[in-house]
Amino acid sequence: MIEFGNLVANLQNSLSFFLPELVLVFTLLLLIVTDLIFRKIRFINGYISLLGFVLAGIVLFIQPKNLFGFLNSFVYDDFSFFFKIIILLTNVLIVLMSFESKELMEKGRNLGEFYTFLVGMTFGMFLVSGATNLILIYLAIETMSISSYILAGYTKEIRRASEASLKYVIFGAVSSGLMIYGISLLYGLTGSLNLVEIRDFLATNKIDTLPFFISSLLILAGFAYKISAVPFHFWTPDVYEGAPITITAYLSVASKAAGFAVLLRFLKLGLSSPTEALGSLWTMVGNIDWSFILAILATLTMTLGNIVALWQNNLKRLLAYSSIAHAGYILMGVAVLNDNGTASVLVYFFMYLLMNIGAFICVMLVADKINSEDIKDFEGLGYRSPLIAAVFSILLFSLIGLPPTAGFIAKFYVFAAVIEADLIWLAVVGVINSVISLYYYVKIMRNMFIRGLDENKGSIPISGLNQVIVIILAFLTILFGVYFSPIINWANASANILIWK
Amino acid sequence: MQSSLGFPILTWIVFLPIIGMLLVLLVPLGKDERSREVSHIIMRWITVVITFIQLVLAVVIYLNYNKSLPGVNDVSTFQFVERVTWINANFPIIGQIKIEYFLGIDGLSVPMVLLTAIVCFVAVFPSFIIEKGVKGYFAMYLLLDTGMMGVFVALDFFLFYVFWELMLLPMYFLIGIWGGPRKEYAAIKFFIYTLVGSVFMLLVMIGLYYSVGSFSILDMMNPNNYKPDSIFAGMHTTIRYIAFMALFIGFAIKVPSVPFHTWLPDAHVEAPTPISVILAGILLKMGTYGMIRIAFPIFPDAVGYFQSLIAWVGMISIIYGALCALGQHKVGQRDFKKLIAYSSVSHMGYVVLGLASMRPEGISGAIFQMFNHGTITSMLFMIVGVIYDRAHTRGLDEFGGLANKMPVYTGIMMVAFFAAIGLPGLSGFISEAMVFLGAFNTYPYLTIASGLGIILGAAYMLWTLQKVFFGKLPDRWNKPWDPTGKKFPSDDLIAREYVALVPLALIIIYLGIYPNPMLSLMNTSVNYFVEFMKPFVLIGNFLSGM
Amino acid sequence: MTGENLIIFGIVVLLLPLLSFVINIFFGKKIGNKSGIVATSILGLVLILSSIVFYFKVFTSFGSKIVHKNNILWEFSDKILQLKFTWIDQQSIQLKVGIGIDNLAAIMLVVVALISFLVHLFSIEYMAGDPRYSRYFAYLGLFTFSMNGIVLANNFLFMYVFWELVGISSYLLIGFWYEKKSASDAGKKAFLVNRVGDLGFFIGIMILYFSYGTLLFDDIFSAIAQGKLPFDSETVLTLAGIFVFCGAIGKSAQFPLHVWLPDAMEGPTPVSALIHAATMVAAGVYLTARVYAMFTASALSFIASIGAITAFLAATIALTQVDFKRVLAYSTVSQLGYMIMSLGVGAYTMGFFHLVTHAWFKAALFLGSGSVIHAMHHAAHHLGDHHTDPQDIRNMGGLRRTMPWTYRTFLFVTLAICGVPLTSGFLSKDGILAGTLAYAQLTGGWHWLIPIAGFASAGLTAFYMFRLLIISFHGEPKTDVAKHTKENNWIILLPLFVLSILSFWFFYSPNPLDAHQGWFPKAIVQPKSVVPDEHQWEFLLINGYQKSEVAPHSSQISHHYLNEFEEAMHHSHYPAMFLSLLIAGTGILFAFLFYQFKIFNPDTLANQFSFLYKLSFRKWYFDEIYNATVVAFTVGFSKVSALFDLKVIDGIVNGSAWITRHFGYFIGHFDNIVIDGLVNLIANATGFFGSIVRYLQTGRVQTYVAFAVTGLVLLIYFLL
Amino acid sequence: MGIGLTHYIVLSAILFGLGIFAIITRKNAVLVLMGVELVLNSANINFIAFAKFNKMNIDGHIAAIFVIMLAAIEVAVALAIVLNIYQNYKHINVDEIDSLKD
Repeated sequence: MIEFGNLVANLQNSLSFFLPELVLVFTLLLLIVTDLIFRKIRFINGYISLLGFVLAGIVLFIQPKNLFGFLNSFVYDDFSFFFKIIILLTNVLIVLMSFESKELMEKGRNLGEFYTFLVGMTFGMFLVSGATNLILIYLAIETMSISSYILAGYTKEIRRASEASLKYVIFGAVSSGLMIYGISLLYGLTGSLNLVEIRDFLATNKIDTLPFFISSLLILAGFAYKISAVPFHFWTPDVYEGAPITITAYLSVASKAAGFAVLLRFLKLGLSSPTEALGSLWTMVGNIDWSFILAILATLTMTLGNIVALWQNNLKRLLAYSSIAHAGYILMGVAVLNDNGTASVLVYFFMYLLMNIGAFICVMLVADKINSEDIKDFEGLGYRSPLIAAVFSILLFSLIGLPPTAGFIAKFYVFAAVIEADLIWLAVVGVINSVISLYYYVKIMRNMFIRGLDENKGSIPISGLNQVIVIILAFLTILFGVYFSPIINWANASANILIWK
Repeated sequence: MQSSLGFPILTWIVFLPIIGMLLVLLVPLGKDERSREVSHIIMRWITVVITFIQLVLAVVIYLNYNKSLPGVNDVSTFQFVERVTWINANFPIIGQIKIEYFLGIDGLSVPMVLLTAIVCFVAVFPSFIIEKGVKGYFAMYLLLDTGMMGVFVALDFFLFYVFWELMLLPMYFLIGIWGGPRKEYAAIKFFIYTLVGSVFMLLVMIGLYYSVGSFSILDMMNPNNYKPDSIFAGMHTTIRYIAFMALFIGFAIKVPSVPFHTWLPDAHVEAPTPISVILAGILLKMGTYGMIRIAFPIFPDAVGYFQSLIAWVGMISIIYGALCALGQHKVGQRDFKKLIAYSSVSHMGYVVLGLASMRPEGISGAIFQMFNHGTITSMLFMIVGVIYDRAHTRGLDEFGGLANKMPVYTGIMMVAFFAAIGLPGLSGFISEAMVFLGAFNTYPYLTIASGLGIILGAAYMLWTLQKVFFGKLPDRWNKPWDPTGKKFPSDDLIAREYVALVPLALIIIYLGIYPNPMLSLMNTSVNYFVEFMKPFVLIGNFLSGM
Repeated sequence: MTGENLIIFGIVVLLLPLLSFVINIFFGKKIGNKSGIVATSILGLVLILSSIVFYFKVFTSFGSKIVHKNNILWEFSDKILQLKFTWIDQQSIQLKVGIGIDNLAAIMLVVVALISFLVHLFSIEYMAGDPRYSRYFAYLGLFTFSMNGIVLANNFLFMYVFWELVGISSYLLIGFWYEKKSASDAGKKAFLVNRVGDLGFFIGIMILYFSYGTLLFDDIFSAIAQGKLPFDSETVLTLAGIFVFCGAIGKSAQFPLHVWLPDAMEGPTPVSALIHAATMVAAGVYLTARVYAMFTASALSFIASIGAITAFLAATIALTQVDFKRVLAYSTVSQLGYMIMSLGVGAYTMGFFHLVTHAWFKAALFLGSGSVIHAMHHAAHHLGDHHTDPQDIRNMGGLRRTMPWTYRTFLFVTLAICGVPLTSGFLSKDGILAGTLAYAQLTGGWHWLIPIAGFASAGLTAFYMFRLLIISFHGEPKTDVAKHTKENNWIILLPLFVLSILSFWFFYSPNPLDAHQGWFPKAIVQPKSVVPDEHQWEFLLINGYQKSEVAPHSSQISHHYLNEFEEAMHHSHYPAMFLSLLIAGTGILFAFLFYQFKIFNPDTLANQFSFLYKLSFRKWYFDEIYNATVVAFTVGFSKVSALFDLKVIDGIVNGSAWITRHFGYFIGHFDNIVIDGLVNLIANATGFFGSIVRYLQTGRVQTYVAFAVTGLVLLIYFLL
Repeated sequence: MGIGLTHYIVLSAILFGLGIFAIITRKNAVLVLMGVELVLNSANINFIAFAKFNKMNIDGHIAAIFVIMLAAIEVAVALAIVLNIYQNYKHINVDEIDSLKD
């Protein structure tokens, strides 16, 4: 029984590293107000939210690090810092993207709530990336999910959007249901909801495997749904296709990031023993071969993503499957179950952020002009809009993972981690998959450059701002392909997940 | 040892084309026909100038190269070395990952550098025929140039891999956009085959890094650098054999050796002439170069173990490639270019055979053959290109009697053809003879069998000669190629074709009569290489029970 | 005249024809129809120089000394003057090459130079008005250059290099009129058939290089002499010898590679003269003589048998040919058989002697035929008759009157080839036959077949040569083309005179019945075999009588013979002479009976022995057999493998076709990313699975939930 | 013996199963959502039961309260979406809304 005094004290010094979240909350409230006041001025909310994100970012840097708080149910460490930065970067790009998105900028649509929910979702993700208590994890995931349900269906007069949101909400509800059920079981087994306590309990006491396995797998189901890993990927293609492209991009990066953050933290804090002797090597508690299970999941995920992507003709859908595949690659890094893998996951996410958002932006810019997301209609793009086509193909090469692009570095470090852990077979599966992925990525390039050169459809105008954005993204993709030490070092520094003694 | 010259010449020779690419991209495309034509001319000449400077640099390297230093696995005897830390990042567990920007050349790579410079220069002139998307074409062309040159000078495995993959993109587009009817198919096929080969190379590379703790190819060659109980530690372990095979197949796809060769005919048939020239002239060499630079010296034990297998691969490639070339007269589209493509398979087989011999003569011969095949096949493809540009067909059956219509052309062609069938006095003969002399020591029977390749080679070449150049000229070709006389002033060769073909012909004849300049380049390194390999190879042979 | 100068002369002789080639190939257009004159005068110079070389080498002697200046090594001895230098100089591979002049080379140089010169001269008239006039002389130059290279080479490398060059220049000349399919075919055939021989030659070279690390004749021979055998086995040495001899089989058109020579007729007639008399076919014999020292007994008997077979075979074929030049062609093959046979049996001197004498009269025969064909051609042209084949002897007849000088020279050289006394042919041929007899005596057994073949073909030669002569020159003109033929001008006739005169005996030996009294046997001495004694005929051992106690026949050897064989040969000299005269005489007689006096009718005979006739007429079906077997196999195999490549490796056609049929629907989607072959298969499979998996994506969220939950259960089930 | 922990767990398991079953089988979106409610409440039962019987801290109770609250929010949002669906499709039959698929 904690009595009230120290509770308050705890709360106070916890708030000292809860500032970014608070910033986001205030931004959110502010947005509601401004939305009520300036209905006419469309962009103001966008700029306010941008401001909020930037502010949150600044606060992230200045506030103290590596602390537990809120009765050890929340932590702020290098690990969550990395993910929060990624999430914020994604947000900024998404907001910029939203300014250009035709479907959002339609007449008479009020964008106030859009940004409000964006901020709300961000808040949820921040919590997710820091939560160390199963209940908090559950709440945080629900916070981001519920906002995302709404965002997915934000363009509500469009049928496919509303369909997407329905599917999303039902599937999400189910998997969160599974998750909470699993949590309840785990609570029953270990008598605690705090990851650290759970681990200690598992480390000391002997519990029979089956219920423990079932419960933890049910919890993993919740995460798997966030990172759209097999078999909880089914919602991904439909929702990605249906949702506004901005949101698709957002889901494909940010919420995946949050999902992986919590997954890793769960594994490290909840299921691996705290022995510092081994340093960055994890020793899992409970007699279950998590590494193998995760490797299987990774294999299934990337293979499925790739072989189904071969068949897609709708670019959004294709990218959806490709994002599933990438989740698979990242899972390889998780399956290694040591800081090495964690670091490789971080690296991957940073590179993935650049190339995937970039790809979505390219698709959006073109699709809005030609009113189609069909690959066929991208034929001859190389001549109608050389710049976009060039940038797009750079990003695609990065997604394939060919040097000298960021994508190669990302894959390189994942494979490095995997081989280091002697999971050679997994590495082989990985490279074979990246060969398969070549087919469909190249298919896009083929349509842009090799096909449809003859019929002259006239060029596609692209506004200056967009040109700058995509060029920057492409440039970064190349830059981090040839000079990547800073990213690696940063990931290395952020790789160790804070353990509470 | 720092470059004996004042400036980092290798960096220049590698990245000069990138500068050229940027220049080409900066050239504004005019609105109307006239100004567009002008800008096209500018781009062409930018490329000519850039590749020419590159050629000059290559010659400078050749002149300043010290033939007495072996190189191979000894960094102190590499030349024009440039070595700076490129990436130096920490990573959990693994610790510091250090990647170097490490360039340098020795006797194994100098001929290739020369070859690349030469072929890239001459191949620009056939490119003048390109009318569509000129800017993109030359940009890609120069990017490709950088990639290839980089492969031949990189001594850091990571860097090597980056350059190796860097070529894929331009090559894909060059075949895919400017290619023939089935270009899509050919381009993707090339892409897939090469990628399949290289991804496994990636894994082996990572494994080697863990075992050695450095990406330097030279460090990987030294057994003492291998950490105990690391994955590739020790010698003659199964995992090392597997890794070697992964590398070997990766390179064999590029060579291409039977049975990994099927991408080649398609790629060649579809690619535009200059790209075929580069493909056959340089890209194929990267396969064999990779073997001798990476696969063999890093896994010498495995070489010993698989030596006879490699020799077999070479022999089969020789015979099979020649038979397929001969068969082009009978089946398929009877395509002139396809025939040459298969002849490449056959001729690269000699290289593999020579490498397998593990004898100084054989390996010198192999490298020399790489160079000669580079020049000879480049000529052959340009020769095909010449009639294709005029007649817009490559059917072997559709020609005849060209000797009367185009005597000079026929003369030059004969040099290339006779060089290709190994006529003494032309460079092809010496390299093939050396390969045979070397291989005969190790594999007498395989070598004698490969000898059939000589006869078959003569057969399909003479057959082609007869079909295309002798006999009666079909009536459809009786009128001049280009009645307007604008594109082809004369029925025979035109200026830029002379510029492309004559230098190669001279090189072929010169090296045929006096090969020492080229041989002495590689001589020291080759002997050193063989000596270095010998002990491991012997044990390997013993283990494989041959 | 110092040795250096002599060698310099030799080099000049070697290079001048190359000069003529260069001039004519690059400036041929400029100098136009002067090029004939230019080339001929260059060759005249060559002739003079080589005669000088010949004279000084054969009739004067140079002291033996060794000079070594700026890494060129000059070696002089009474036998040979040579220089050596290193061509490829690496640690890895060191190839010493050089040129050497011994009597063999000196004599050969003159033969080549003279015939080549005469052919040039002849061609000025013969080829006049040809569109590629200068090209023709360029090729002639190249040809002569390559042949001189072979003659002067003192190492296998040069030998092989020029060997191939001879091949290529013959290819160019035989296929000179490449508008004619038959011509370019013939060229191709010649080159390919030779390539087969060359492969053997090259293998031989590889064996030797592998064993001795050098390609100089001297070094190799001395190494063998020291008892160092390749692979330490005498069998391999024999094999090496036979492999090297394969080159000769190819170039000298020996059985079974003789098929190219008759087709080589497609080239211009002077070229045929050049090929048949001096350059190409001589090369094989010359090579055999050159490396004679390294042949073991078994290798020699192999060579002898090949020669005998060829001689007989060709003679039988020549009996029935109707194409003027074909008859001569087969007679060449037959005569080459003689030479090879004679080398094989050990009558080294006589074999080479025959090469020389044969060179003159065969050149004369061909140029004669050229003259005839030229005349026929002009006549036909004059009459505007384009049907009569100017080469078919059945269209000739009676040319004796219209072309008297051609007839006379032709008659004389025909006598020479038949081996009638007072001709050079008699001397050499008689010597060879004597040699075969001696050989048979000394070895016995089946070896008797060799002299039998020899004598038989001597008779046949006499018969078919006179058949040719009578049908074409005697009797009444069979066509009015033949009637209107005219004698050619002096440019054509001069070579004929020169060559026929050279076929008189007195150039070689004061005694028209015995060559051994002439200068030739003294100039050309059988080289001392380097093969260990136990692996060679003991009767060929120089001064064999020293081991007379072991040698069976050596009891009564008198000492002025080189070896036992020499003696036996001497003894069998007169028997051989009478026998050969008898047989030749009969041959000639029968020829007259058949064709002049028509006492017997050849056609009825042909009908009676129609099988034999066909066999001979169709050249023993060699071409047919080869086309049916070797060629068909190669081409078929190539077709197969090309198809294989096109379809199987590059298709796994059945595989992908099967898949395509079965999963046509999926493939339909798939085509645009289909990769073929094995990859194709994998890709299809991948795509197939993909298409299966994507059917889980039904679009109904509830099914998704169901699948997800099932998946979860399965995971729990399997992973636990 | 009275009602023990086992009974509760079995009950919750049954509820859970029923919930999943409902979600998978019901046509009507609202009924599907009720299935979700069942799942969530089965979890609640677990929480309470464990908290009660295992003599544990109050986390279980707190968790239950949170879950109830979240369930309410979730249903609110979900119903809004279903409403939107109704406007677009004029029906809320989940299994007929399948335009997005492969």
